[in-house]
Amino acid sequence: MSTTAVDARVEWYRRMLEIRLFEEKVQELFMEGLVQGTTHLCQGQEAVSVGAISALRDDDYLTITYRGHGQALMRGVSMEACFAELMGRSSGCCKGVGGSMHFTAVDKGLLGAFAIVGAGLPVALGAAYSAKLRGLDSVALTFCGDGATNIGTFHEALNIAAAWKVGIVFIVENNLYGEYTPLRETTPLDDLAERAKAHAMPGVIVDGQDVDAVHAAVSTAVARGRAGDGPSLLEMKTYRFRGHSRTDPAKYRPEGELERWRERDPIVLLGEQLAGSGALSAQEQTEMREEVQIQVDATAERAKEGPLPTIEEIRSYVYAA
Amino acid sequence: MSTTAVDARVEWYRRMLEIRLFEEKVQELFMEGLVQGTTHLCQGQEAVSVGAISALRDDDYLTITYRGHGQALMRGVSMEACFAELMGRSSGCCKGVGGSMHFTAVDKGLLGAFAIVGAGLPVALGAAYSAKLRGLDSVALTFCGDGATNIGTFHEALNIAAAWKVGIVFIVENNLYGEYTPLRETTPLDDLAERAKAHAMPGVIVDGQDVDAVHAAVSTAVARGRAGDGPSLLEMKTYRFRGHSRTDPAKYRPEGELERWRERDPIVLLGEQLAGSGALSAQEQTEMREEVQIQVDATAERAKEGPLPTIEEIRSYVYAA
Amino acid sequence: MSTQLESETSALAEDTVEMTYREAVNAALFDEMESDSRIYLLGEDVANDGGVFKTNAGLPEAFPGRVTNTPICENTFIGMALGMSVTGLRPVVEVMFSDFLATAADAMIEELPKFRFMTGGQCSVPVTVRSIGGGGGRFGTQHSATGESWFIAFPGLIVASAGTPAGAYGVLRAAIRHEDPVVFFEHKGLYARKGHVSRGEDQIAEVGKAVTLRSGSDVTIVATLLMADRALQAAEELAGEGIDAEVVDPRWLRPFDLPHIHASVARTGRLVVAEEQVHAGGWGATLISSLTVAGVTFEVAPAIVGLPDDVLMPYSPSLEDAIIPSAAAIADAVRGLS
Amino acid sequence: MSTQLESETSALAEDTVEMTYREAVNAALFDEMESDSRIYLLGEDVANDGGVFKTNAGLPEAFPGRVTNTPICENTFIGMALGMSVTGLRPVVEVMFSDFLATAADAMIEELPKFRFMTGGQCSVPVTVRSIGGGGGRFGTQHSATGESWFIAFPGLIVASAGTPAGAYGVLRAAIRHEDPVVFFEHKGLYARKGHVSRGEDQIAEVGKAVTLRSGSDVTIVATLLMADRALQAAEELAGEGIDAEVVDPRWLRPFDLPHIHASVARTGRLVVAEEQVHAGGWGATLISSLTVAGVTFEVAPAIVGLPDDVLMPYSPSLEDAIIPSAAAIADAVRGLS
Ligand SMILES: Cc1ncc(C[n+]2csc(CCOP(=O)(O)OP(=O)(O)O)c2C)c(N)n1
Ligand SMILES: Cc1ncc(C[n+]2csc(CCOP(=O)(O)OP(=O)(O)O)c2C)c(N)n1
Ligand SMILES: [Mg+2]
Ligand SMILES: [Mg+2]
Repeated sequence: MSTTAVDARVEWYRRMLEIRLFEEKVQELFMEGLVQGTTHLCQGQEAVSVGAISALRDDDYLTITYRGHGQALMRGVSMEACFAELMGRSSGCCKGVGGSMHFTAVDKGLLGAFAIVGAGLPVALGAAYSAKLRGLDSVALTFCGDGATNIGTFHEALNIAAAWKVGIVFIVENNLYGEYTPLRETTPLDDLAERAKAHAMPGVIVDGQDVDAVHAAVSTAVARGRAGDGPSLLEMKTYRFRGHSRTDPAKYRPEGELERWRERDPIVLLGEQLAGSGALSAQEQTEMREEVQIQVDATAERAKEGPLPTIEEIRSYVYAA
Repeated sequence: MSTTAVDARVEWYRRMLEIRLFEEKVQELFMEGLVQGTTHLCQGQEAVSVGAISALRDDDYLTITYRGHGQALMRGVSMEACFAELMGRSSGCCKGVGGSMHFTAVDKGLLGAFAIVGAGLPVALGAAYSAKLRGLDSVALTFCGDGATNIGTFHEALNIAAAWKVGIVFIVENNLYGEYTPLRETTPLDDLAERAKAHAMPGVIVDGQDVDAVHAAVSTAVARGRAGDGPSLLEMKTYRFRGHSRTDPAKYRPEGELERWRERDPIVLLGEQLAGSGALSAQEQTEMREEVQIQVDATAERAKEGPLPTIEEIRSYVYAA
Repeated sequence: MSTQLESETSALAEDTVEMTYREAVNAALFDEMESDSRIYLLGEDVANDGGVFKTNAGLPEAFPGRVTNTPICENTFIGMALGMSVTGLRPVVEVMFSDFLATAADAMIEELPKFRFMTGGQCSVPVTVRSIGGGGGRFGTQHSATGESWFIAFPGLIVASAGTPAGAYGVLRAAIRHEDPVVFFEHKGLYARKGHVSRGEDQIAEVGKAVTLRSGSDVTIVATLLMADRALQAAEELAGEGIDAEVVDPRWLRPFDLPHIHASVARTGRLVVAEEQVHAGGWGATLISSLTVAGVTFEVAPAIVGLPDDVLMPYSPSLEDAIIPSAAAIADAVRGLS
Repeated sequence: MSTQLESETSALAEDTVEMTYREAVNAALFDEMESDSRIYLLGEDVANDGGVFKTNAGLPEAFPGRVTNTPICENTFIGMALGMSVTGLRPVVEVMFSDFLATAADAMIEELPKFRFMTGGQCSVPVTVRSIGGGGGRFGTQHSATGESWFIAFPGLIVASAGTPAGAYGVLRAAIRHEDPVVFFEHKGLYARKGHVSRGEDQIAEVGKAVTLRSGSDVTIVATLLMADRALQAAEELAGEGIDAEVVDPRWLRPFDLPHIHASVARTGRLVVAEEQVHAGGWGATLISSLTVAGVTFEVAPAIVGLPDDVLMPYSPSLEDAIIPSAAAIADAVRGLS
């Protein structure tokens, strides 16, 4: 593996840590009442965000979901703006009006986080199609959950993408549950990559806990899209370590399931590899975690100081004209 | 082939003729202004209606679309009630308020014809699921077009049917066009039976011009549903001889396409077989056609005499309570 | 019955007990399911842990096989309910957040209300859609609509709501028993609210009938859902100032009980509408317009307290609170009349 | 330009010519597409043979690659338009029958109007949705809604319509140029209607401004779409009886030009609303309520002519005609005021 590749993986390790510790902090802030309403955290799924988004160019597009904090961070939304958003500050990435479910950075090609299941897919499709119409080779990435593959817009979007050879990569984070309901109760198959067959596009099963595998699969799909060869569907097998949202204790998990998946913690897996190859020793990993923790804590503190939005401010967000 | 089978096929021949001549008459009445608004005729697709619905029991269910005249006739809705409906009479099968797109006979298990693409699938699914909940082995058949496989409810319904092993048969009448747009412009595959793979159910391509093939395939799928083994998707390759609706001249057809399909006229195909086997000679076929034509003409005349609904009458259809 | 929710109240069945709005919903579902085996519950996560809002606690255990988790596809599972209803069942569908009714709008607008009509009255469509809406929960722009007026323009449908626990019990039972499709709105901000509820058949509300939650002679406040609750608080506040407010919860938004409110306004001469929605297109506007067209002339122009028309629901907690009418805002509107 | 529709009028560009409402729509699309290469048309069958209602004749030829037939999936292609609009394009989407807006309601209610707001104003969403509605065509219960008031309760959206060919031209161009999402309602019963239309930039309507189609001093008739056309006929009829009716087409239903109508009513003292929709939840109810809340007191109660609340649109031609307000019904309502 080349030095750059090694460096990139050390960087990925740091980014996964940032996401992990960010989300843990969010949970804390939620318990303290500083983050209100709801949160949908992504601990356990960090390799998907990091591996996938590292495969994009700056002029590519993406849409995410309410469970998109990791993706927003990885796309370069500042952590302070994220914390501030969660605390309803006008220094937040959506000026405090969006909250946990709507992290967006149009200037970074992050064209929305949607709280309606499936709603992000058409938007990403439109962005990718727009690139095609404008003669650009930008592609779009869109993230959704396993449960979202049961809603109409999922199939509607895949259909158009394939019929018109749009450069888009559909990423399904299959974390085995839609809210409290296991996939198998609502869905007749375990491998959602199969759904690509209904739309004549490649469907690939990817180990979502292995950041290298994610990166490789997404890179291939992105290259395909960029070359004008059309869309791909990638199913990331993954797991969320926390409940669905807020304080969900996730009592619906069968015994031992969480523990088995914790053994496949993407941060631990990459850490072992990096330690093994000597790229980042266990000691260095501990130090990095401490550093990131300090950064996270300090950033959260700073974010708390952000100003609250005024009603006049937010009125101006309703209409542009 | 047994005598019963031969008899059944002669009967099918008559039923296809009835549908054909009914639809031709509707076109005439439309040109005369006696049928108004719109019509979506099914000439060329008769074998699907006849082959499929002959595989049902009386206590089974079905839903159809705005192009469902043939299916309603085949299910036993009286031809007079159909004509009367098209002429807005209260003797119509929907009391003259439904019109061409909504032929329904709840007492015959025909649970609606829908003018919204895809809307009939969930309703049929609900009926089949209801049978399952009530411990009955009734199944449901639902018809839709190729274009309807691109709308969300199609996939949503297939997904639930498969996840819960509901006894339903999804029939796609692939007549190559959604309105004026050829399938290939909007859809990335030619064989829509492939779409079954997204929902882990059998998907079967059927020659929709061959009433025997249709009957056999639907019978198998119905048996599967009745046995509790779940849904099937059947793609009927077929063609409409008329335009999409009303006076559409169907200029979008490539040259020769209509002529090629006319060679596969389902009535002619079955007629040749029946003549060949001696079950119904060419002469008898001509006589039968004349008989049916007389019946159709006379029925249309009678239907014209039906009373017009009053506003008081139709008010009572809005609410049951 | 084994659930905690129920055991709290079962001893007092047929008597008035104090229970939360959530418990009242649960009780209505329980009592209806017990009285009619054709009732089935459907919706996302409805059978898990009481459902997302815990309104269904104990039901899956009490009625095995009759509470089913659906995939995420609101339009299809409501369409399914239609198919179930015309084949002898009486489905009750939960739509977790009212905003998701938009996803299901074809079923809600084109299918449920029209099916009976366009088939020439061949059957009835006894489907109940329960939908949970409302702001104040910091759920942000896509999870805070009450949705209560989204479907008032569709003949064929019944639109219902409840502003109190007793209303939740009585109206929901009436909705489930009704032969026509009903969409019943609950407010998530009311679930923890307590009130006196009597259980039993005789507590089933009459379809289309408004209720006067508090009698008064000086002004009529018409309010639904959370606003009904706040209107009652406002009335208390005003009582201290010698203003005697009548509070009416219309409950049914289609059909709407115009005579009830007309009579009240005829007595009080003054009207305030409190609604957690913008004025445009709502039942409040429809009410005031209906009265005006009917020739009612107000000595003092009626007032509307509602969501601002120039902003959407923000996440930011302080602004969310500022935007949703408070009891004080309702009281102020009453004071502003004179 | 090679199409017949256009060649009829191109010689007279910038001058007033007679054209149909359909031609006016076509001209607006043509002129906008010509002036801005970021505009793309999307919808079912839009590129075939002029589209289902022939409004797009000549556009695919004049603007190759900019008119595209979509699959049948309204919700997704409107969501796509959102994605196109935030990446530099200006999509114009056709929804063939307004009833299909229900299928697309998530995009229409939750996404288009909310996107800018919930991202904190990061971008604008210049999407135009053209939707063709209205009865009289014998299309039955699921193809006859005007839909004009379905979205008036959603801040973030602009709702527009046109009752005349000139309105169709000017309002549609304004909609396409607008930075916010607009849903523009056309009426299929008006497509063949002729009227005087001037083309050109200076004919682009002002967003939010009602127009007085006919001045009068005795009564104000406010009407949209086909009803605006019939209101004009009613006014002619009434003129013969010495009643001088003013006819206002509000055109924009969100934002609504209350001052314009308020001023008219202040002059005439009488108001009739004519709308092809039920009263509940409509712009008519909202208008009358707004006036009442603003303190307008009517000497004579205003009247509403609209669709009956106790029936849906039937196929049966005689009953369809009976249900949709005629010019005579509008005139009768005016007569009934005095
Ligand atoms: C249309 C719609 N229906 C229901 C919901 C409520 N809801 C939010 S998240 C969720 C589960 C989604 O599951 P999945 O797609 O697997 O994503 P995950 O949450 O597991 O990441 C549901 C049902 C919603 N937001 N939108
Ligand atoms: C939701 C919706 N969108 C659009 C239409 C208009 N429409 C009616 S039929 C049709 C084409 C359907 O094609 P297909 O499913 O292949 O059926 P076919 O008409 O060929 O039998 C369309 C687009 C509709 N009725 N409903
Ligand atoms: Mg999931
Ligand atoms: Mg077709």
